[in-house]
Amino acid sequence: MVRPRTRKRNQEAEPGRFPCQHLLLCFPAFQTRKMDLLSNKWIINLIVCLFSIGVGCNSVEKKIYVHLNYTVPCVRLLNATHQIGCQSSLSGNVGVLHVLESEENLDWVLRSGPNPPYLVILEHPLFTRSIMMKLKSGSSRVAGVAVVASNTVPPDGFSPHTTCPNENSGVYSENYDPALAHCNVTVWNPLGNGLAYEEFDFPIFSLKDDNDTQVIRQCYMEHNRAVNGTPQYPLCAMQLYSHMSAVTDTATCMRRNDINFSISPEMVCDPLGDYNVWASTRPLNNTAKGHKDGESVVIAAARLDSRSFFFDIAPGAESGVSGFVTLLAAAHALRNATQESLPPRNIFYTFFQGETFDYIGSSRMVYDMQNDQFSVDLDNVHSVLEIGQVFNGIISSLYHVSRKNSSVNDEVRKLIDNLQSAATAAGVSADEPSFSQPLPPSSFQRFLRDRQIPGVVIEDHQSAFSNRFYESMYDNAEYLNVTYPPNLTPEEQLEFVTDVAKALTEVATMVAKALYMQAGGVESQLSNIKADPQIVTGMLYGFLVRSNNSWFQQLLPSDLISHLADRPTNFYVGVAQQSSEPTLLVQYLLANLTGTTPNITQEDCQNQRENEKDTESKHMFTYMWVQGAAPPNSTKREGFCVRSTVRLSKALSPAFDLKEFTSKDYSTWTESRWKTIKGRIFLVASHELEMLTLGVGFGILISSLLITYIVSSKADMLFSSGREPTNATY
Amino acid sequence: MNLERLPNEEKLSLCRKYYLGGFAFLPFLWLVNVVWFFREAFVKPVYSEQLQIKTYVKRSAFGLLLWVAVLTTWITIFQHFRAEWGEVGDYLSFTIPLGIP
Amino acid sequence: MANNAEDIENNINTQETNVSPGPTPQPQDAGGVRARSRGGSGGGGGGGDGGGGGGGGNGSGPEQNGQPPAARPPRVVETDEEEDEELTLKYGAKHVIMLFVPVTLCMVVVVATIKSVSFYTQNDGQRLIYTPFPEDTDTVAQRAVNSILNATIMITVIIVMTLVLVLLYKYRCYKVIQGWLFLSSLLLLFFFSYIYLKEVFKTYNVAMDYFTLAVIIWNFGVVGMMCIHWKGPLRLQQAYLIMISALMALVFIKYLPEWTAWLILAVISVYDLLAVLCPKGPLRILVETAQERNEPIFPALIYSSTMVWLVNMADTDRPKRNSTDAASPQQETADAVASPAPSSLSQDDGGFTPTWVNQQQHQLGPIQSTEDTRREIQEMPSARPPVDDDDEERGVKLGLGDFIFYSMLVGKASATASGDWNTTLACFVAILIGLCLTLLLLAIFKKALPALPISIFFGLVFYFATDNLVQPFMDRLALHQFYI
Amino acid sequence: MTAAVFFGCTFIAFGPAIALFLFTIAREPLRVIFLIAGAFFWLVSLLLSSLVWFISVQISNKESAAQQKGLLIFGVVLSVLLQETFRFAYYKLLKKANEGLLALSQEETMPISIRQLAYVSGLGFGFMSGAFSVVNILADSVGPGTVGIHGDSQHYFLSSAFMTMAIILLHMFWGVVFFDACEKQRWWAVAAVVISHLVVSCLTFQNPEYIASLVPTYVILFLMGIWAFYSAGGSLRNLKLCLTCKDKDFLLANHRPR
Repeated sequence: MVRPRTRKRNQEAEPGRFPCQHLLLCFPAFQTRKMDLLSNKWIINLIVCLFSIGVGCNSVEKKIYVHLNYTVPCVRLLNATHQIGCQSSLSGNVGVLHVLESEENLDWVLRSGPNPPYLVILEHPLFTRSIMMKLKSGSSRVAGVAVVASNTVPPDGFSPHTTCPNENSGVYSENYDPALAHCNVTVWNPLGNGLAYEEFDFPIFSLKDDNDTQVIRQCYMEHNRAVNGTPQYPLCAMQLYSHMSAVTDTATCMRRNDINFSISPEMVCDPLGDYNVWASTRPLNNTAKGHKDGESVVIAAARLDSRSFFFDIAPGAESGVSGFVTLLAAAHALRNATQESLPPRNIFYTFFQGETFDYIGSSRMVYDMQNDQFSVDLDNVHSVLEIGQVFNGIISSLYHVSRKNSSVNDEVRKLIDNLQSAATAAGVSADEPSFSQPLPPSSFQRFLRDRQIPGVVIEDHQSAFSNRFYESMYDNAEYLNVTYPPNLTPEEQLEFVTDVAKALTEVATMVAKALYMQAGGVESQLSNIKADPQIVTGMLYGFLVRSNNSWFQQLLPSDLISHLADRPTNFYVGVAQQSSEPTLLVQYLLANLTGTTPNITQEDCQNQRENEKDTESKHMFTYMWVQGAAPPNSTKREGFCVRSTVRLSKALSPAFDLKEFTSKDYSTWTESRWKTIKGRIFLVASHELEMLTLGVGFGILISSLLITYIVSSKADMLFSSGREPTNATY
Repeated sequence: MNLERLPNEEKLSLCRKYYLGGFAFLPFLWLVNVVWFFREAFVKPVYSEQLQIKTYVKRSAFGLLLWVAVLTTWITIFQHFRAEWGEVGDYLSFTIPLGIP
Repeated sequence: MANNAEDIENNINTQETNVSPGPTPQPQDAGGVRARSRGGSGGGGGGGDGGGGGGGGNGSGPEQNGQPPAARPPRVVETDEEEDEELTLKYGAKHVIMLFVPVTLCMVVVVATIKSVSFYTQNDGQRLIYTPFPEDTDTVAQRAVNSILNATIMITVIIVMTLVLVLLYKYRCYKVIQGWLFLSSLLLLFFFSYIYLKEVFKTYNVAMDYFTLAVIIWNFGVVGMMCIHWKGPLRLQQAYLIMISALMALVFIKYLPEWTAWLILAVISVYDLLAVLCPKGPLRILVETAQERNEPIFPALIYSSTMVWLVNMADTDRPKRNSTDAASPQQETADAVASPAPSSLSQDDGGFTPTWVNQQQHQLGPIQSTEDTRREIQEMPSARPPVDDDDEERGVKLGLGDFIFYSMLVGKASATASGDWNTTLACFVAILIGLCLTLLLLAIFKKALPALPISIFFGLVFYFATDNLVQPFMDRLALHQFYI
Repeated sequence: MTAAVFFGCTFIAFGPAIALFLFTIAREPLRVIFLIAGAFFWLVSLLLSSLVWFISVQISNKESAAQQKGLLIFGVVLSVLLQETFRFAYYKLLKKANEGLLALSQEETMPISIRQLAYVSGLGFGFMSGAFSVVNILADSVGPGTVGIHGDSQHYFLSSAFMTMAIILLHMFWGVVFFDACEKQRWWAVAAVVISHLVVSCLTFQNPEYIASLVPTYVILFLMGIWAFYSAGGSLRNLKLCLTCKDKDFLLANHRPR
């Protein structure tokens, strides 16, 4: 069952909006992903919840609380040694709101403020390492942080990732070459402040800048502004729930997953992971694993995933999308050429998932190749061409210089030549790095860890990333300026070719040509290898603006349409159980762009066969029945069958198969589970008022006890005429 | 059942049974014994079996105190060191709290 | 049960026969007393007297120690109806309260658990095997059908098991019955309390180690078994019975789907009504066999405001009693039949018990529950001056089945009624009133009436009415702060 | 922290009622039963009134807020009238029951007198209405929040607690006066009770101006208290009497085991 996690996740977060206590009761049904696997049960739970939502909840509660609709938490992730991310206490963190205007203003929160703990509202420019670290250090007075996200990107860059991404899982380890380890030569992500790898013991939420935040600001203005020094009660406060189940590190949480044997076992964390998407120009028998004689593949790789500080905001426009969109376009450009004259070598497109978290996807594929669990093995790999962040027109191809054997270097040389000729043909400037430096963070490194394979990584930066928002929430369409002239309908936007699209098309063309040459294709074909800007811009629109568009709808089977959304795709890899939205989209896009449409009935298509007695081709091809477009004059879509070589392969770190939860060479990232994610704002009364209430209550109780006792003890003489008194009877 | 309608030797045997039963790791039984037979042992006017009942009650009380001491110490130790014990701590745990080490 | 009147009469007969030989040696007379008091209890309050008698029968009888029993004989003889009624109304009230308290306690425990421990309200897809049809359907009609099917299955199981029990009894397989009775109370005390503890600890997110847990469960369980099946302080025993029924009710609340639960409540009370009033009610057959066989049956689990003495009836002093009184059998039958209620009910969460065999046995549960409801609270008008209120003699007994179903209703109400306390409150009051009415009718008709129907009927009516009509009204009032 | 508010409000609202229950009701089974019966009767009346209200809401149009509020006011008035009707019905029933008791019992005095019944049933009504009007509010008062984010007064909890206390005591007094009036066939007194009940309910229409609603309510409470005191057979003389010779009475009272 394939379901985008992000959508599910939203629904998980959703019940949080509904105030009623009893609604909370149906959360666990949502949050336990074990159940989500049994999809129908999951949906049923949803229905049950909706039922109870229908009941509504009491109005006093509505008088007190305002529930925040759009809350994106920062969740806890764990690896072999650490835990990162945020968590609230089990019953939520309550703090008096304080909207931080400037960094100096922190003093109020950390020292002078009279009524801690505070829940700090940050405008996004203030969401910097220094401030967050100060808050972290003073966390006894900080109940939580809410960051008001906005679409205007900060001028001087922001990257919550580390300065040296994946520094310990690449090829450049200490024993490979101390000089190259830990980005000693080139700091790839100088802007990285490592915020996303810190651990905070208070919740941090991201609020979309909408009427919710307006309510918050207004509440703050009305109640919490300090009039002559101290603000007057009642104060406006906020409560954030994001209690995480897992703790300490992956080894611990995986152990705890295993050892609770009860009627309702409670998982605490799940390994990160997803599925790699791959296809090949010449079909590979997928059931026969291991080495294939005479097979020689040129791997064209790109990475799918990205992340940001917050849970399901990961636009990854430049860091992810630009690369794989280019590769998709190249694959499409190569379709006709390869159909007309198939080059001697096989071109093998792969899209790796989970690369952000220590190369989950690529390491798994290499692992499978080593253990003959994959259609080809490493001996079949001729060379690798990886597309990294390509977005600025200028292309720099960084290649791997092997210390040991020169044959590899010759191969690399050839590859470079191919590239450059292709670049000149495509009218792109492709130049080598001016000085010798290690490879940037790239899936290719995982191949190199195993053996010396000639390979080139295409990037748009010479040394450090030109991406100023690497793995941040600002790495989005606006930053790529995938922007459209106003007054365009979605359809027109889908068609409109942006400059970025043009640039990427050129790169795609170059990549396609290079691949074709690398695969030993005939020169004559090169001229008619051209990437289609229409497709590129369509994909950019689909991934960065709105995946729920007419084109994508045509490319998907009808039962998966529900996964398309009217927002930018979220490229966070998610947990291993089911493949996420981007995987799904890329899978079907690749199939449609590289595959053919044979004339097969729907039934045969869905049974993975050409015709009734065909049992072989399902080993070579995948058949997908997509719903296609509706002819202009009718509303009924005309579905068709797509035959392609697209396959999914597991992108789950081998560490979890080997049960080496403290592994040094494989990714050990896990994501904690949680019960409820929600936030609400309300007023808190002054301590004095509460104590007053209590005092009055006690007074009344005691006095009434006394009076009643006295009166009742003297009842019969007090009410002499009648034997029975009113408020004291005997 | 109430002791009022019980012959004294009944009481004695019952008290004795409770006392002996307490040795099967049943401090609660001792507690019951103490509370139940307290009046019999110390308040009631003297009768023949009362002396033994008294001793049983006293011993039960002693055992109970012993158990309480042992349990409290153990629980404090466990709560304090569970996290440090790591794997052992987890395997000793009947419920492992979420979100805290 | 339907033959309490006869009970009373033949008690009186026995009494007369006992006393008629004027100057009789003390022991015999005491025996007479015992017979008499037990006979009285046969009418209903019996547990206590059974206790007393048991106390006597057990080892050396009470006559040795100069305790009250010997003092009573003469008055007991002139028991007659109208005096009964008056006393019923006067001291009945007292016993009504004696029932209100435990019932309230049980409900409080259940409601508190429901409100705090989410485990018992969250739907994690598990169901009893007796309710195989899921209620998570998308159409309401389908849901209704499923719940009806579930309820019918449950009830048929109940009826079938009634017959099984009757047969078991007819063919004198006491050992079997006693055996599973014991086993089931064992499981209830150990396993359910284990689950309960686990969920409580989870809810409050505290760490607990197996050693402490083992000590706690072991102590709780063993002492419970001792108090219920052997000798223990009355209060403790009552506490245990309340806890047991609370646990049982909680299990039902968790594992019965909502509509099914309501339906089952309704149907069971109807079934209860029928089984009491129609001459061929299964329990009635049981009682009659017991009567003509003139012997007691297996021990029981019944809440009693006075003492219940169980094992002894079963084994040691059975021979002694057979001769004397005809009443004690019924009384014990009643208990006996009542007994399986919680125990077997306990098995009912088929989710846990793996083997079918067990379940087959255990399913006896629901029946018994109804059975015992049939033989429910009757306070014995034994004619002793009001001044001395020694409740040992005139005990009020309520089958745990009633506890369970009452608390189940209130618990379900608090679990499903949109987090609204008014509904819980309304159900609570309604049930108590139902109990009162039952007692009133009992006092008037002098004829056993089921405890469930009236209470459950009120409870259901007030649940739905309050949840759908009153709650919105009160909600609006609270919004505008209007008071009525 | 806000548990303070919860307990405070609970004690304010139910403190007197609890005290009365403990000292005068709890020890006497019959009274407890009649108390619960009274609560039940109040419940039934509420059920009927809310049924009518519900139907009227269904047939009205949900949009117009004014109409809804009007309906609510109508519902309040209706339920007040119904409550009093049921009080009367309960009175009739108790009369019958008491006669029955009288007939049954050999003794010439019935086990519980009509005045006690008046007091007990009044308290029963009070308990139930108080609980129903405040229990959900109390549940929400546990916090962490307090009312006011939409601009309501932050004394919501406190005021509702005090209002509830007034209502409970008033119900008690009304019960006494009402039954006494029925006994003596003084229908104007009955009318007075009904009217005062109506007045109190209508006073709450001007919440959240709490001063305007609470102060008159407590005045009425005070007056009703005095009236109930007299109609229950109290008098200034008795009051003086027991204020002067306190100690002896205490001895008396304490010696007399009840």
